[in-house]
Amino acid sequence: MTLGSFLDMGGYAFYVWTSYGITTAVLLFNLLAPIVQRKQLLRQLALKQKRPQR
Amino acid sequence: MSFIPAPISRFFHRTASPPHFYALANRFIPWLTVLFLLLLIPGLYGGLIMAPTDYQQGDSYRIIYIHVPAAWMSLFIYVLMAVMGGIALIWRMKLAEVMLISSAPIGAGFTFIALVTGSLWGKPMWGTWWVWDARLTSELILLFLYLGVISLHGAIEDKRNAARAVSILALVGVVNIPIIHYSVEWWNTLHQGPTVSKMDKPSIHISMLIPLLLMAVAFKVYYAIALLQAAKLELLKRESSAQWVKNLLEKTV
Amino acid sequence: MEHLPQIKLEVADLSCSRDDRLLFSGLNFSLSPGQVLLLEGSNGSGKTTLLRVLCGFREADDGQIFWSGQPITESTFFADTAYVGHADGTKKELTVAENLRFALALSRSGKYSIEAALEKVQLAGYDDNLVQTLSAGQKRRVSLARLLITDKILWILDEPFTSLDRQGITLIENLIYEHVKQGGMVILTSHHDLSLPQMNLQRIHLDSCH
Amino acid sequence: MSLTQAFWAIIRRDLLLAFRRRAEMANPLLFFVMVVTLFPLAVGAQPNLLQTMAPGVIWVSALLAALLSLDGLFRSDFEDGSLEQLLLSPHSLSILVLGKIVAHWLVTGLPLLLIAPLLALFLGLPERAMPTLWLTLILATPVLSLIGAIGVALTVGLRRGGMILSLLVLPLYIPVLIFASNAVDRAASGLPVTAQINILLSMFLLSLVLTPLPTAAALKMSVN
Repeated sequence: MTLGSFLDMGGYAFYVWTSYGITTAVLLFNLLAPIVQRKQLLRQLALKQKRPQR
Repeated sequence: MSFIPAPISRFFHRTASPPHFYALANRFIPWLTVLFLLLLIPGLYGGLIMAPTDYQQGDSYRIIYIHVPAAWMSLFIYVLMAVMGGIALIWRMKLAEVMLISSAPIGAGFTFIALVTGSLWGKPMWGTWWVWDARLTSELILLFLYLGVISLHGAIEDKRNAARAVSILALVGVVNIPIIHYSVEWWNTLHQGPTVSKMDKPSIHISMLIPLLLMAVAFKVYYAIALLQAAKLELLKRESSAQWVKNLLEKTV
Repeated sequence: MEHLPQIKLEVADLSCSRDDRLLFSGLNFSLSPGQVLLLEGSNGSGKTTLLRVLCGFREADDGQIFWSGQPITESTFFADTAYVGHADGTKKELTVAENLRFALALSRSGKYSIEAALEKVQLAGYDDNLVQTLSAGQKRRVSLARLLITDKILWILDEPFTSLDRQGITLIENLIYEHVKQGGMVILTSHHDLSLPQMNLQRIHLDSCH
Repeated sequence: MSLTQAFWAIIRRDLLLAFRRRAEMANPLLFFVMVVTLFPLAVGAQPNLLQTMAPGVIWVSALLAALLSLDGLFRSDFEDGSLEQLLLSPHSLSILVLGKIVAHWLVTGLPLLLIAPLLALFLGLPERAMPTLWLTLILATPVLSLIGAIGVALTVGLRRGGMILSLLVLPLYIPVLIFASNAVDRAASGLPVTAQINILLSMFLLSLVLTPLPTAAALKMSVN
C-alpha cells in the first residue's frame, strides 16, 4: 500500500480526512483552552498578589 | 455519608479537597497522556491502515473509528454529569460541582464530533449531508441538552447557585434521555428513515473491531485528561482567594 | 400562645460569603422566648443575607442553626417562623382580605381574626380594597397583619420600618413589644433605633463579625 | 392548615388571579390560533397538503403556546415575594408547586381544548380525528406544564430567562410531540391509536410523580 493510496482513502479522502481533521480540532480545543485560560488566570492572580494589600 | 465506612469517607474528603485534588491532577496528567498515546496510535494505525476495506462502503467506513466512540462518549459523559449532579446535590461536594461543569463543554464537543462525522459519513451513502436518521437525530437533541446545561450555567451569576441549577438540570435530562432516545427510534421506524448503523450488524470483523475498541478507550482517557485540565481551571476560578491558591502562586512566581 | 420553655434559636459558628467576599464568620448567638435581636451594620454587611440564611432560603458556608436543639430542617422551625422581607409577599390583584385568607390557609391561625388584625394595623375597612390601590406604607401594614393572624413564634423582619411614617413606626414597635411579652421572639434589621424601654434586646453588629 | 387545604387554597388563589388578569391569560391562546393561521399562508392552501400537515402543525403550535405561557407560572410570585412565603410554609413545597401547576394548566392548557376544533376545521383535519385530538391534548398538555415548570423554576431568577427556558424545555418536549402528533395522524387515517394514547398516559403519570420535586428544588435555588 502506497502513501498515495492511503491518503486517497479509496476516493473518500475528503470525507475521511475532514472527519479526522474536525475531530482533532475540537479535541485539541477542549484540551488547550483550559490550559491557556489557567495560565492567564494565574498571571492575573499573581499580579494582584504582588500589589500592596489595601 | 453515614452508610459509607469512615476510612473510605475520609479518603474521599481528603481527595476531594481542592488543593489535594489540584496536586493529584498534576501528578496524573502526564501518565494519562502517555496512556492516551499508547491507545491512540495503535487505534489509528489499526483503523486507518490495517483494517480491510469494507466491501459495501469502501474506505469511507473508516469514519466510524471516531464517529462511534464519540457518540458513545457523548452519552457516557452526560450520564456521568448526572451522577456528579446527584453527588453535588446530596452531599454538597464542591468537587462534584466542578467536575460536572468542566465535563459539559467536553461532552458537547464529542456530541458535535458525532454529528459532523455522522454527516460526513452519510454524504457518500445517502447523497445528502443530513438525513433524519435515528442516531443523528438523537445526537442533535443531546447537543441541545448540552447547550442548555452550558448556557444555564453561564447565565446564573452566583457560582454555587449555578452549580445547583445545573445539577438539577443534568438529572432531569438523564431521566429524559432514554425516553427521547426510544421515541426518536420509534418515530424513525415509522417514517421509514434510512439506516446505515453498521454497528447493529453483529458480523463485524475482528480486525475492524479491535481498533474501534482501542479508540473508544483512548477517547475515555482523553476525557479524563481534558476533564482534569478544565477542573483545575474551574477550581482556581472558584477558590481564587483561598490560602492554597496563594501558596501555589508563591511557588510559581 | 402556650409555648414550651425549651424553645430556643441557636446559631453556632455561622459563616457566609457572597461573590468571594466574606460577609461574616464565626457568628454565634442564641435567642429565647421574650427576646429581640437587632442586627446592625452598614450596607452590604450581610444583614439581609443572614436573615435569609435563617429563613432557610440561602445556605450558609459553614455552621449550624438549631431550633429547640434540633437542626432547623428537622424541627418545627418552618411552622413557627414568619418572614417579612423587602418584597411584601402580597398579590396586588387580590384584595387585602383575600391575601390574608390565603396566608391563613398556609399556616396555623393565631389569636387575631382578619378584621381584628386589620384594625390593629389601622387598616380597618380596607378588607375589600385591591392591594395595588394601597400605598407602600399600607402594603407594609398588610404584611404585618399577616403576622398577627397566624400563630408564629419567631418573627424575622427585614427593615420593617422602611416606607412607614412616625405613627407606623410606633405601631410596629408596639406589635413587637406585645409579641415578645407573650413569649414570642423577633429578629430584625433596622437603621432606626428601637425606642422601647424594658425590652430584652440583643444587638449584633455585623461589621465586626469576622 | 392541612396540606390538602393549602393545596386547594393555592389553586383557588391562582385561578382568582388568572381571572383578574384575564386579558393577559388570553395571549397564549391567541398565539396558538395565529401560528396555525400562518401555516396555510406560508405553504399554500392545498387541502391535501394541509390535511397531512394538520396534526403536526397543531401540535407544534400547542407546544409553542405552552412555552409562551410558562413564563407566568412563577414570575409574579418570584417578584412580589409570595414565593418566599411559600418556601417558608411548613408544607412540602413540591405539593404546593403542584397546586400552582394545576391552576396554570386549567388556565392555559384547558382553553386549547376549546379552540382545537376550530383549528382542525381551518386545516381540514377529518372529523373522526377530533376525539383523538382532544384526548391527546388532555393527556399531553399537562405533561408540557409539568416539564416546563422545571425549566421556569430554573430560570425565574434570570433577567433574560426566556431564551434559555426554550433551550432547556423544548428538547424535553420532543417525545410528547412525537407521540401526540402521531396519534392524531393515525386517527385521521382511521387507524387505532391505543398504543400512542397509553404511552402519553404513562408520560403524564410519570411526569406527575417525577417533576414536582426537581421543580421545588430549582425554586429554592432561584430564591437563594
